[in-house]
Amino acid sequence: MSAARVGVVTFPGTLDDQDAARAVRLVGAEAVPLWHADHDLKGVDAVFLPGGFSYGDYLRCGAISRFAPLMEELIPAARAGLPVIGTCNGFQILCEAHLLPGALTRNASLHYVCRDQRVRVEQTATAWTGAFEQGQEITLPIKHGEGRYVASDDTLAALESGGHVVFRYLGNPNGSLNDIAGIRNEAGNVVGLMPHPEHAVEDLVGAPSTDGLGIFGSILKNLVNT
Amino acid sequence: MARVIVDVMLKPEILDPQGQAIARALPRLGFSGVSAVRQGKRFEVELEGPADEAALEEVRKMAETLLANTVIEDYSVRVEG
Amino acid sequence: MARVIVDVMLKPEILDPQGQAIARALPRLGFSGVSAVRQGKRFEVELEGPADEAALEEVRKMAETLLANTVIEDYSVRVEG
Amino acid sequence: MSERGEGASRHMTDSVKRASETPDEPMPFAELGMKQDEYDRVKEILGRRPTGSELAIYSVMWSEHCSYKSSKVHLKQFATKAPKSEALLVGMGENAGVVDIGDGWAATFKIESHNHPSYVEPHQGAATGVGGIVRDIMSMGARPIAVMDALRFGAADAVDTRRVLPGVVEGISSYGNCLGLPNIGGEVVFDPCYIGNPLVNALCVGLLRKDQIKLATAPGPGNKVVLFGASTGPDGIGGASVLASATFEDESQAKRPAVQVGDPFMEKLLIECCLELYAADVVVGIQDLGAAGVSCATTELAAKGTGGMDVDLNLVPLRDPTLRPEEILMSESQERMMAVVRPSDIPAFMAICEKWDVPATVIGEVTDSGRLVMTWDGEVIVDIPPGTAADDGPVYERPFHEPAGQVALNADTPDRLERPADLRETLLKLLGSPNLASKEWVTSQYDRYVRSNTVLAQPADAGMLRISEAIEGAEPTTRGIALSTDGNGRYAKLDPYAGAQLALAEAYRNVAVSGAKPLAVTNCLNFGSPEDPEVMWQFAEAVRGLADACRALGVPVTGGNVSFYNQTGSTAIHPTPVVGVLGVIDDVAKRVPTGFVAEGLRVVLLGD
Ligand SMILES: Nc1ncnc2c1ncn2[C@@H]1O[C@H](COP(=O)(O)OP(=O)(O)O)[C@@H](O)[C@H]1O
Repeated sequence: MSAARVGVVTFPGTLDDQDAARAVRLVGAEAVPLWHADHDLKGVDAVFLPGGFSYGDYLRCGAISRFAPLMEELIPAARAGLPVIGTCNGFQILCEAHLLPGALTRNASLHYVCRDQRVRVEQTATAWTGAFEQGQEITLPIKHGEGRYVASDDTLAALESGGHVVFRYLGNPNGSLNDIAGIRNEAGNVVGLMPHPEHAVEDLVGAPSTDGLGIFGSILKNLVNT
Repeated sequence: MARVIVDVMLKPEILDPQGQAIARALPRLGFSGVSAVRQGKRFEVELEGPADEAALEEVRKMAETLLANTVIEDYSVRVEG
Repeated sequence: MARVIVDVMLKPEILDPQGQAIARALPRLGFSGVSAVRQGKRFEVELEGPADEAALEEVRKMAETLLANTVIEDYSVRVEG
Repeated sequence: MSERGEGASRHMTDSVKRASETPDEPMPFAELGMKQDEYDRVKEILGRRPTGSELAIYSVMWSEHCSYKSSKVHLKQFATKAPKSEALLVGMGENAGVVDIGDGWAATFKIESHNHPSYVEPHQGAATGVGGIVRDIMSMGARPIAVMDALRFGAADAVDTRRVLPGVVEGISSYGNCLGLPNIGGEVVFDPCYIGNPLVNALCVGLLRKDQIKLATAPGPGNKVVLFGASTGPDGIGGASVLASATFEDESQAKRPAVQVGDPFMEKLLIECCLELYAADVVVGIQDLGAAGVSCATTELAAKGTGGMDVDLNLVPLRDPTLRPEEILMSESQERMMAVVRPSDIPAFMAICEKWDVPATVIGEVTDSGRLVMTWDGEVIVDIPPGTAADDGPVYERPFHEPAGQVALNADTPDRLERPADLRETLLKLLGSPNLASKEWVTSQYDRYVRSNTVLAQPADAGMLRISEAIEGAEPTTRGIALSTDGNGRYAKLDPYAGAQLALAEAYRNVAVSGAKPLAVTNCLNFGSPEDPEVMWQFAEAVRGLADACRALGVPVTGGNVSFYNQTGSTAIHPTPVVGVLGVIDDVAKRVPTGFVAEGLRVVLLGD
C-alpha cells in the first residue's frame, strides 16, 4: 500500500506549514506541499490548512487567503468530501470560505494568548478525530489573537444539536461561545479548530503532550479504511 | 479620481470586546455621559475613475465579499463628500 | 440619546500595511479601477444625553487622548445623521 | 498631496555642478547634528562643499548611531583582548557575527536597541526593533530561527509605564508572532531610572550552513544593485526635511513623520524570498536597510566591494512621489534590502521576488571607479569615495572621569538598612514585587512554539532550540543551541566594570545550566550621553570589564550595539550593559530543564 498523501498548504504568511508536514510524516504519511497560487491539489488524499498570519492577517484573518487560486480547487473538493482540516489561521480561512459556519473574532481579553490548553474531544465521528475516545481530554497549545468563535443563535443551536462541535475548551481562553474550540461540517470531512495539534507531537519540543498525534493518526486510519 | 468610504461594523448582536473595553475605561479617565461604544472599520477606497453607479456597484461587491464578513458584520458604502 | 461617530485614520504620510495588502489583493480577486485603499477605525459613541457642543467637546477630548494615537493617526468627530 | 507635489517640482536640484559653482552657499549641517569640524572634513574630502544629498549621507553615516564615534576607541578591546576561538567565523564589523556550531552548521546572532523610538510610539518602535534585528540576521545568509527581548521600564505603577509597556509588548508580540519566529526568552525589569528612557533590546538568532555565509559587499564591476522589499516613504526623516527646506528656502515640504511603521507581513515575505535567493545562488552581496537606509547600504556595500557604484535615485520605488533625493537617502522605511546580483542572474532573481510578491528594482551598478555616484533627473548629485562615509567617520576620545558621588554610593551599604521584623511578610512582598513576579503576562503574548524547534523557553533560564530541522532539507544532527540575555543596571551603576562582568557571568551560567557550552557573546550597551564625562566613565569601565571577562571565560564578542543618549535632561539611566550568550549542546535530548523535575532528588548548592 502506498502512503497516504496529505497536502499541506502554504499561503504568503503561513507559519506552521513545516510543522504540519513534519507531523504528517511522523505518523507515516506523505506530506505534499501545496502552493496557494497553484490551481492544483496534486491528487492528495486529504488537506491540512496550517496556522500563521496569511496575508499578515490584515483586514480579517483568512479574508484574503480564501480567494487564492488553490482555494478555488479546494472548496469544491471539500464540498465533494475531501478530508480537510484547518487549524488556527486554517480554521479562520475555512470559516471565511463558508466551508464551516460562524466566524473567529478578536479574543475577549484583546490579547494574543499562547498557552497549553486543555480541550475535550466532543466528536469522534469526523475524518480527523476517529483515533480519539469520545470525551477524551487532551492538551494542545493555542496561540492566537483572534480565536473567539461566534455564530448566530440558530447556527449555534444547529451545531450543538447536530453534534458538530468537535472540540471544547476546558477553561475558555478567548471567550468563544459555548467554549467552542473546533467544529465540523455536516458531512464530517471538514474540521476546523483553534488549537495546534502539530505542536503537540514530540516529547522534545512543543507542548508537554503528544496528543496532537491523534489528529494525524485519525486521518491515516480514515484513509486506510476507505 | 473619487473616494468611496466603506464602513464596516459588527452586527449589533455580536459582542464587541474592543468597544466594551473602551466604554469601561472612559469613566476611569474622567469621561462621563457615554452609554456605549462600538468599534468598527473604515476603508477609504480611491477609485481611478469617477464614483458612478457602476463603480459603486463594484465597491459594494468588494465590501460584500472581502471588506466585510457578512456572517458577523454589516457594511455601508458611500461617496465621500 | 445621540450617536457620535469618530473616524480615526493613519496620517497620510504614515505607512498603512493593511490598506496596502488589500489594495494589492484586489486585482487578483478580479476588482479593477482601485488606485489605493486605506484602512482605519470607526467608533460609534452613544451619548446618554444630546450631542450638544459640550458633549462633542468631550468626545473630541476622548478621541484625542484615547481613541486615536495622535502620533500616527488623525481623527474626526461628527454627529451621525 | 498635490500641493506638495507642485512644491517639490519648484525645487532646484543641488547637483555636484551647482555645488562647485556655489562654494559658499551655507549648508544646514548643524541642524543635521554635524559639528563644524566634521563639516570641514567633508569639504576637505570632497574638495568643495557637499551637495544636499552628500550632506545627507555624511550626516547620517557619521552620526553616533552609525559611526560609533564615541565608543569605537573602547570597543576595540573586544578585538584586542578577544580569546582565541576556533568557533568564530565572522567577527565584529559585519551585520552580525557568525560562529561555528559543528557538523557544518553555523549560527549568527546579535542584539540591538530600539529605545528611543519605543518611547515615542511604543508599539511601532518595539515592532520595528524586532524587524531591524531580524533583517541583520537575514543579511548574513541565515534563516532567522528565534527572537528574544530584553526590556526595561520605569516603575510598574507609573503613569507613563502604563502607556509604554503594553505598547512595547504588543509591538514585539505582533511583529515577532507574525514572522513566525518563536520568542525564547528575555527580560522585563522595572526601575524608576528608565521612566523617560525605556530600553527595548531585541535579539535575533539565525542558522546557516558554514559555507553559505553572505557578506555586505559589492564586488564585480557590472554587477547590478537591486533594491527589494517595501517602497520608500517619508519614514523617520524629520531631519531630512530640514535639509530639503533649509537648503532651498522652500516651506512646501510638509513635516515628515519621525515614526516608522512596520509591516511584518512584508518582512515574512522578505525572509522566505531571501532564503530562496540564497538557495538559488543569485546573490553576490547583500545588506539590510536599517537606520540610514539607502545611504548606509550603498556606501557600505560599495566600500567593501570593488569600491565604486553608480545609482540612479529616480529608480527607487516611492510610496510618496514628492520625496526629494535627500529624503530618499535618509528614509528609514522598514522591510527593505539591497542585493548585488550578476547581470545574468537578474531574471532568476526577479522571478523569485515575484513568486513571493516582493517588489524588486535594479537601481544601479557596481563600478571600479572608486566613487559612489548618484544621479537625479539626469544630474549628478552625489560623487564621493564611499569609504569616507562608511568607514572613515570621526573618532572621539571623549574625556571621562569617575562620577563625583561614586565612592559615597558604594559606601552606602545595606548595613544601614533596618532588619525586617517579619520575614514571612518580607518574602511575600518580594515575591509579589513586579521585578520578581511571574512574567507570564508578557510571555503568554509571545508565540514560543512556532517552527517546532523550541526545546526550552519560558520559564527556563536559557532558551534552547534544536537545529536539525530548522532548515529544510539539512542532514540530521542531535545538536542544539542555547541563548540567554542578562543585565543589571543597579550593579552596573555601583561598579560598571564588575556590573558588566556580572551580566556576562549570569548569561553564561544560564546557558551552562541548560546543558550547553557557552561559545560566543553579543551585547547591547545602553548608556546616557557620551558627552557627559561621568557617563563616559561608566561606558569605558563597562566595556573594559566585559572585554576582560570575555577573555577570562574564553568567549569572544561577535557583535553588538551601542545606545547612547538614554537620558532625560541631565539625568542618565543606570548604565545598562545587556549581554547575550550563545552556547551549543551536543544532544538536545540531554537538556536540563529549570525547576525541580521529580520528587526525591537531592538539592545541591554550588558556589558560594
Ligand atoms: N557593543 C558592541 N560590542 C561589540 N560589537 C559592537 C558593539 N556595538 C557595535 N558593535 C559592532 O560594530 C559594528 C558596527 O555596528 P553595526 O551593527 O554595523 O551598526 P548598524 O547595524 O547600526 O549599522 C557591528 O559589527 C557591531 O557588531
